[in-house]
Amino acid sequence: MSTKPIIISASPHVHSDRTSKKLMYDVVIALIPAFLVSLYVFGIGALIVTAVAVISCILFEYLIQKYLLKATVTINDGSALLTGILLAFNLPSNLPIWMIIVGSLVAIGVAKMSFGGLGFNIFNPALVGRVFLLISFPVQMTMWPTALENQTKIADAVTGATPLGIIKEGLQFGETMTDLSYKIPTNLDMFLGFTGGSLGEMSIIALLIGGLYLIYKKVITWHIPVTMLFTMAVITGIFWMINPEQYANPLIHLLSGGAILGAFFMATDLVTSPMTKKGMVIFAFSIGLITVVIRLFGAYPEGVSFAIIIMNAFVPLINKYFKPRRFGSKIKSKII
Amino acid sequence: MTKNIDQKQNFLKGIIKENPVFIMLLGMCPTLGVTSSAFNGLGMGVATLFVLLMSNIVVSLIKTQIPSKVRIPAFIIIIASFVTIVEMVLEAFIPFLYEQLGIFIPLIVVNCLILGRAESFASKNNLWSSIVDALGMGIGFIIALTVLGATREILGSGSIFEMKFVSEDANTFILFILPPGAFIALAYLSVLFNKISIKTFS
Amino acid sequence: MRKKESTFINMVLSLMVITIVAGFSLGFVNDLTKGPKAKAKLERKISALKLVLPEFDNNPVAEKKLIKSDKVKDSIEIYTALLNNEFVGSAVVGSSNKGFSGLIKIMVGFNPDGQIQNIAVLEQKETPGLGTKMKDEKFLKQFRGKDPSSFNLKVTKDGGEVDAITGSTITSRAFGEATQLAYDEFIKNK
Amino acid sequence: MEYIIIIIAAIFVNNIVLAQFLGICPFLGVSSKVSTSVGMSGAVLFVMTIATIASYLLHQYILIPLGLDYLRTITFILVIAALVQMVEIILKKVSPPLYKALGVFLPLITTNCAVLGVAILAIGLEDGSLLKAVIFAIANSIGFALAIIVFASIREQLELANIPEGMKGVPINLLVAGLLSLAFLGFTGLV
Amino acid sequence: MLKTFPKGGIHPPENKITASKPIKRLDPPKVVYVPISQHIGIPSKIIVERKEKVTIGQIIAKSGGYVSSNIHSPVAGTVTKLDKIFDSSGYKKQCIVIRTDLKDQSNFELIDSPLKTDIQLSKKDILQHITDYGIVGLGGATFPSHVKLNIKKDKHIDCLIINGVECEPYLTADHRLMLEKAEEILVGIEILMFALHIDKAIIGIENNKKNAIANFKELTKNNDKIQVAALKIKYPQGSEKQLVRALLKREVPKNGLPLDVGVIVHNVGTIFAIYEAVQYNKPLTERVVTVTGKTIKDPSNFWVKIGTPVIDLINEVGGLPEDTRKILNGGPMMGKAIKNTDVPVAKGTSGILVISKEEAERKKCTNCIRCNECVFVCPMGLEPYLLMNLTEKKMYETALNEDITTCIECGSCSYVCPSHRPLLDYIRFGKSIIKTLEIAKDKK
Amino acid sequence: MTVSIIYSVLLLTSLGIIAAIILYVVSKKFYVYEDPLITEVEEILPAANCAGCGSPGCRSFAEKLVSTEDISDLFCPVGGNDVMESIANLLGKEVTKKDPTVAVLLCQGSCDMRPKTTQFQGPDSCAISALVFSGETDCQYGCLGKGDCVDACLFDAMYMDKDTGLPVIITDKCTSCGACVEACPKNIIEMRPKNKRDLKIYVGCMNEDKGGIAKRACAVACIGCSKCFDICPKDAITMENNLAYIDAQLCTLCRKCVDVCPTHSIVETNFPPRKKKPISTITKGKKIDSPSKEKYIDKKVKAIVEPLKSNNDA
Ligand SMILES: Cc1cc2nc3c(=O)[nH]c(=O)nc-3n(C[C@H](O)[C@H](O)[C@H](O)COP(=O)(O)O)c2cc1C
Ligand SMILES: Cc1cc2nc3c(=O)[nH]c(=O)nc-3n(C[C@H](O)[C@H](O)[C@H](O)COP(=O)(O)O)c2cc1C
Ligand SMILES: Cc1cc2nc3c(=O)[nH]c(=O)nc-3n(C[C@H](O)[C@H](O)[C@H](O)COP(=O)(O)O)c2cc1C
Ligand SMILES: Cc1cc2nc3c(=O)[nH]c(=O)nc-3n(C[C@H](O)[C@H](O)[C@H](O)CO)c2cc1C
Ligand code: SF4
Ligand code: SF4
Ligand code: SF4
Ligand code: SF4
Ligand code: FES
Repeated sequence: MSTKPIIISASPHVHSDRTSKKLMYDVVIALIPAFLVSLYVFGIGALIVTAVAVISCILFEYLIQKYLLKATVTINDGSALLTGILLAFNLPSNLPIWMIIVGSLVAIGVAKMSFGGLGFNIFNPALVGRVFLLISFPVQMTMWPTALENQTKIADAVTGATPLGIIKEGLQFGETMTDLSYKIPTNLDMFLGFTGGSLGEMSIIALLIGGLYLIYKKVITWHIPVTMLFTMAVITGIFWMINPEQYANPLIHLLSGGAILGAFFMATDLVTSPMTKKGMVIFAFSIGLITVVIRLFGAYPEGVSFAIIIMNAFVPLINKYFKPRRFGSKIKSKII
Repeated sequence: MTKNIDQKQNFLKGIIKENPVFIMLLGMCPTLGVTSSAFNGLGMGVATLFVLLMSNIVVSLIKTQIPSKVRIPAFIIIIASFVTIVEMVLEAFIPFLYEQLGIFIPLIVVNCLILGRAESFASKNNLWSSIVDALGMGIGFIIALTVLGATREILGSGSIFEMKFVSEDANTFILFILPPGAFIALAYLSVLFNKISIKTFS
Repeated sequence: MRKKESTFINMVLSLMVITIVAGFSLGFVNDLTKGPKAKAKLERKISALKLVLPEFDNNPVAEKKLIKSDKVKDSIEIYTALLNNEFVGSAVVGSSNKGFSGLIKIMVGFNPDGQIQNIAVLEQKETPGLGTKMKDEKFLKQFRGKDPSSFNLKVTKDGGEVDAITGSTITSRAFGEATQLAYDEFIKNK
Repeated sequence: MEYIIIIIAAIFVNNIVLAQFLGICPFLGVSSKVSTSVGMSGAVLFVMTIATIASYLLHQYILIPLGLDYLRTITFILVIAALVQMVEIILKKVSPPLYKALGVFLPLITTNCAVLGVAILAIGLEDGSLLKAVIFAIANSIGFALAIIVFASIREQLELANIPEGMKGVPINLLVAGLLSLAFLGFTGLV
Repeated sequence: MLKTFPKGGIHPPENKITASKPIKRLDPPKVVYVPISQHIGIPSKIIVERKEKVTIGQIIAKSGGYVSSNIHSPVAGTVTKLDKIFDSSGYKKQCIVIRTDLKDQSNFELIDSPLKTDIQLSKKDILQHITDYGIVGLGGATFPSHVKLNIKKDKHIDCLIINGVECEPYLTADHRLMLEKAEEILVGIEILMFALHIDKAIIGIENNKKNAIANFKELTKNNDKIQVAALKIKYPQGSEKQLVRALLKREVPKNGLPLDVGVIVHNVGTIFAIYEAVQYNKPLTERVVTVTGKTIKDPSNFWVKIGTPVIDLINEVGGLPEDTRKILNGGPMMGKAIKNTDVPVAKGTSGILVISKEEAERKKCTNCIRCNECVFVCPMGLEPYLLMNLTEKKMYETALNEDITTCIECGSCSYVCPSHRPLLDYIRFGKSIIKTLEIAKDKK
Repeated sequence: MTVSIIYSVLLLTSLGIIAAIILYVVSKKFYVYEDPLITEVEEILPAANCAGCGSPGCRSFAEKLVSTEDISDLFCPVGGNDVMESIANLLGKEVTKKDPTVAVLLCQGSCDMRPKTTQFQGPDSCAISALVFSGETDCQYGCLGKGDCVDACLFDAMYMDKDTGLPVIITDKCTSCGACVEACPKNIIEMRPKNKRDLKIYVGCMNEDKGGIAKRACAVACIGCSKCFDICPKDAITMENNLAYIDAQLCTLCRKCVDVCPTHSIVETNFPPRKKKPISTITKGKKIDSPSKEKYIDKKVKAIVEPLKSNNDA
């Protein structure tokens, strides 16, 4: 026998080789295509914003764990990295650096570490950071360098609104969808990512590739993204059919405003989404619904971020009332 | 039955150990509702202090004359009278503050702080102690509101007592003058308050 | 020191005494403050008018005109200002609910020839620090002395002449719209 | 339509707790369990509705005709205090189980500024009818219920979390309320 | 479509390295340590004394109550001590220590008897034999079989399920038994069907034992009372509640028994033991044990005398490897880590598994990331992460309401948790606390 | 006096009277009696809500105290005799005086006395590891060293000594609430009388194994040799299951047994050091005389002195 004493522990004595760290890094991998596209479209700005967000998120996590909480430092579990990336993906690529740092502080310090760190937060840290910035600095947060014309040079980026922003403003002042359709990028451009917007939200194709990779790796299930996008498509579809001049068509809604990024990467955040499939469907349905309500009737042209953090708040309630069916309980209901 | 009370202790407790806002969580609505600027916080604090002081005085004076069963309604009437007086005086003489504080002036009536002090302190203690208690609590409340208001104003508008110290176009954390900012600022202020009070008084 | 027993008589009596005293004092304070209160209220109205109108010596509030309009829910208020019984301008309340957070209500003062004397913001719910910049001198000053018949009240983005507040095009547009409305009513009811 | 706007505004846009800061004490105080917060919401719904009706009538038919509207605050609070007491008694007698569920919360409601606040706001509504006031009160109490129940469920979950020492208790609750209120800002401009 | 239970389950690497190794018979050990509590329930009462000579199959400890069982001497020899020895529970338990008489021929007789198909005993006698010869469930729970088979009048049983699933990785004892003793097992089934007046039996076998399935199918071709069902390879297919659900679509109610849905479940080993007890009056003194592990030289299946110290078995397969860090009594999912190699084989020991190096180490536990894996794999529809947290925060009442007591301790949750949380450790602890609390309540 | 004042007086008065009438009716019709004594008793109690008294909290203990006739069986361990006396005075009832007790640890199996033969991996909890096995050493009766008792103590009266792997009880802080006794899955914490100057003599071992086995597992185990039993002049010692137990009620603290114990499993606390016999003579005549043993004895003495010292500072 070896010199080390024999180990006693309770069963089970084997373990699958999945670890939470691997899950996180899988998401990072899935985000690479979208990052590459934004690098192509926005140039070095995308790199700067992402790097600043990532570094400051990790640094804040380190400082807080080490000096405020005096706990073990777990910055290499990948979650702060991911929060940084996703925060960056929700910011315009020309945001002043100090604002990015403030956003990271809010994301990590307020939304995550105040609750005890990984796994205990109620709200999606990256989105809290983003919403905080959006509300505090609406001007900078809603001015996007427009795509294409200024690849690779950030110095004098032309700013413009996102397709949804153009539509919202236009409709409010009496323009019709037909007028507006000339002002917004074509569906194909939006699909490929040649449009204005936050740096990680524009390239639908790249995000879809990443999303499918996550589903393939079983990091996420299809329930949340599919339900959410389907709900959005149906509701915007109904309005569009009622009055195509007043309401944008569902495709525009799905292709713009971070719907895909939200559906695959933010609403699916394990920590802040429900624990059962049934719960996930309800969660995602509500996100879809609230997103559409905000986009069509609210003040903000873009509703995904808010919809997700609103529903984050409801997750404990959903978990409380949508439990997995207990084996052997009398009432037989189908399990989703 | 009135115990001998160390008045200094009695006064200080309202500011530190039993701070109505940070420790006891009394009167949270005005605390959060009106503190979008330091001046509003101060105004609300003073108005509350006045009502608190006056009602503590009256309650402490007439405490033996009130049967316990109608204690609460009697106190409420007393408090409500002073609140109404404050309301009318503000409306007449400081109209802009009256407008700023809005619905939170009549709501001083239901500020748990005031009824709570009347109930648990003034109705049991003599006049002088009650006055000191009211002053301590009221000043604790004023400090809390002003600090909260100042914090929010500094962060949210880049000014303090309406004095702007950043340029007109500078970016400030607008969030802090909006409702969520009130909660968040108070959350971290109370962490700070606890830390400081533990450090200095233990 | 004994507490009073909770007998019926005691309870009613003590409450009665308290309410009587309260009633008296409140009524008294009310009487005291009635005058100042009303004055303060009027003061607020007048001060807005003073801001937007040239000097006047009548009481425009008493000569308020209410005009029904299908453009807004309430009726439009017009206050006429006279100096030495001579028409020196009128203040028109215009509104638009296309503001970022809904209703924006402003009071626009016009010279007899239709030039904008000044504008005061009466009611608004815009984002503090952003939409609220419409109250700032920087924004308001571009309207003074302009005649809407020649000055296009639309923002530059829409081909007009108003420089929008940074990041608050929506507010600026609504502001322009409200001003336009006030002007239209002013012309109609001159 | 007008009523729907009132309802949506009261529940989401101007949520009584998260945006208007009324009724914070019970919101923070009796929200440690979902079940108690449901009880509290029930009690608030009940009292807020009757209190609004009573104070509306009092205002409309006594204070205004007599020119006594400066007595608004004092009379309303008296009416509310008396009502709460009465409700308590009636419940005790009529439905002991309901009393058991709501009873403990009733005294708390007297010092809940949401009730008085809504009563005062209700008489200030534009061309308000009694019906409008009642709908306003109900919508606000639903808004209260929504906020407090969601908040309580979050607190239940946080009970199992390892909140840092300094954040435990008041600060974390305020922070959650703040983030909740931040989330609800998304509804801005719906009405 | 293979049958399976609807929700949850995992598929750990099977590692059935001994699947093709025929069962070998071991020489009797020099000393056997026979524990007196090898079954669930009351420990048996010792009826032999020190220095007493005992023969093979002699009762040495008598059933100590209703839920208890007789224990027979596995060897002929002399009782040397009545001592306390560490058993697989990790505690020292009373044992009867017998030195094998190396001269006594009966110790070396080949005990394999020819197949005997005709059932001569009456129903009552069959049950009496099962009681007398100390048969307990060999599927793991070691519940005394006579208690299980003593069905109250008001219960109606219509199906016997034979559990040949063996879903634990590594273990192949049941698999080999089914291959080598198929006919005996079928007779055993007939015996039980006869004794219980049932005319339906299903043998459930996981689909990774295709040869056993084929073998049984062949043998039961003409027997329409006994069905053979292949089951999807999924752990814990062998757990009786899941098995009943998979085979019959009947769901055993919460905190209920298969009995409540008219089913009796028995392990193939138990059936074989019943066969031998009824047909040959043979007490349960030996069983099949798989001795295995990745580092073991010659992993094998053995017929082992109850009471044999584990070290004897390990020596038989090439000795204890250098880097051994953990020795398990049972499989990797449900087995117990034993304290030393003197622990004796008991009636419930289906395998000895030797684990080495890092594989034995538990990984560091990190925060729960609420990934819902554990919820997803729990075959009982529980929320393991929640149960663990509730137990950790001592909220037992709530845990009880969340059905903590229905956990079958399959360990699927701990297996999948990407944060390596000791879910089952806490759940088990919570269950034990709730049990003591309830006992305390009952007393009041 | 204006009309407005009259109206206001009238309105308020009538409202007030209506309120008074309603409240009067309430107070008459729905009168619920609650003994004011309960609150008074509750105020005397220490409000630790530790449940050491057997009631779920101080308030319910107060209710129990007020409602039961004979309160001599009820005792608040945290408050102690003083509190019980003042409550009895208030209620006019009798209390029995209880000797103050304190928790002691019946195990001395520190790391160097009791070698570890296995290693436990799992949650850091005695109760959980006790579900899996009897402990990392070969003694299945001794302390598991994961500190459940320390966690259970509400009064910071315990800490884990890292060197010995055993919990230490700070006697001056111990309120004898019994929480640790309850928490220990091995039942090796006992409540013993505190006596004057906290003098105690007890057998610090729970091992019921036969001498040889016990000795092999742990150098300071009670081997059941009965020497102490034989020497005790007061018959305070009983032998059962190879284990000696000293009845504190009968023990006169004469210390005779301490010297005769061959394995030093009898613990004496706070006695003045014996002048005649230095430590080395105690170990004389014993087979094992390893340096680690010496070290251990030093440590033991320190461990007992230290808490008292630290307490004086506080
Ligand atoms: C939190 C927030 C508050 C805003 N508040 C206002 C506002 O009060 N007024 C306004 O016109 N726009 C406001 N906006 C900006 C509009 O959404 C829109 O981006 C802007 O009016 C058009 O951009 P531009 O003015 O730069 O052309 C706000 C945006 C955010 C995110
Ligand atoms: C306290 C207790 C009572 C039981 N009673 C019966 C019984 O009356 N009839 C029966 O068929 N099985 C009975 N069982 C055995 C169970 O059906 C089952 O075989 C045993 O719990 C082991 O199952 P497992 O290995 O799936 O855990 C009982 C088990 C326990 C623990
Ligand atoms: C998770 C789990 C897995 C099990 N796996 C098996 C198995 O593979 N084979 C088996 O015979 N019994 C298994 N059992 C035990 C059965 O539930 C049941 O106790 C047994 O089949 C009853 O038969 P017996 O009384 O003959 O032992 C398992 C139990 C549990 C809880
Ligand atoms: C599928 C998946 C999605 C994630 N999405 C987010 C996210 O939107 N925002 C974020 O801050 N962290 C995200 N994370 C990282 C991590 O869960 C997050 O930092 C925790 O919420 C922090 O407790 C995600 C992780 C995974 C595995
Ligand atoms: S061990 Fe219990 S909780 Fe975990 S998966 Fe199995 S049945 Fe579910
Ligand atoms: S599997 Fe582990 S990390 Fe995932 S929810 Fe369960 S306990 Fe948490
Ligand atoms: S040491 Fe034990 S008895 Fe003493 S106070 Fe602590 S827990 Fe209570
Ligand atoms: S005394 Fe008991 S509870 Fe304390 S550490 Fe030892 S075994 Fe654990
Ligand atoms: S101050 Fe508003 S409820 Fe207490």
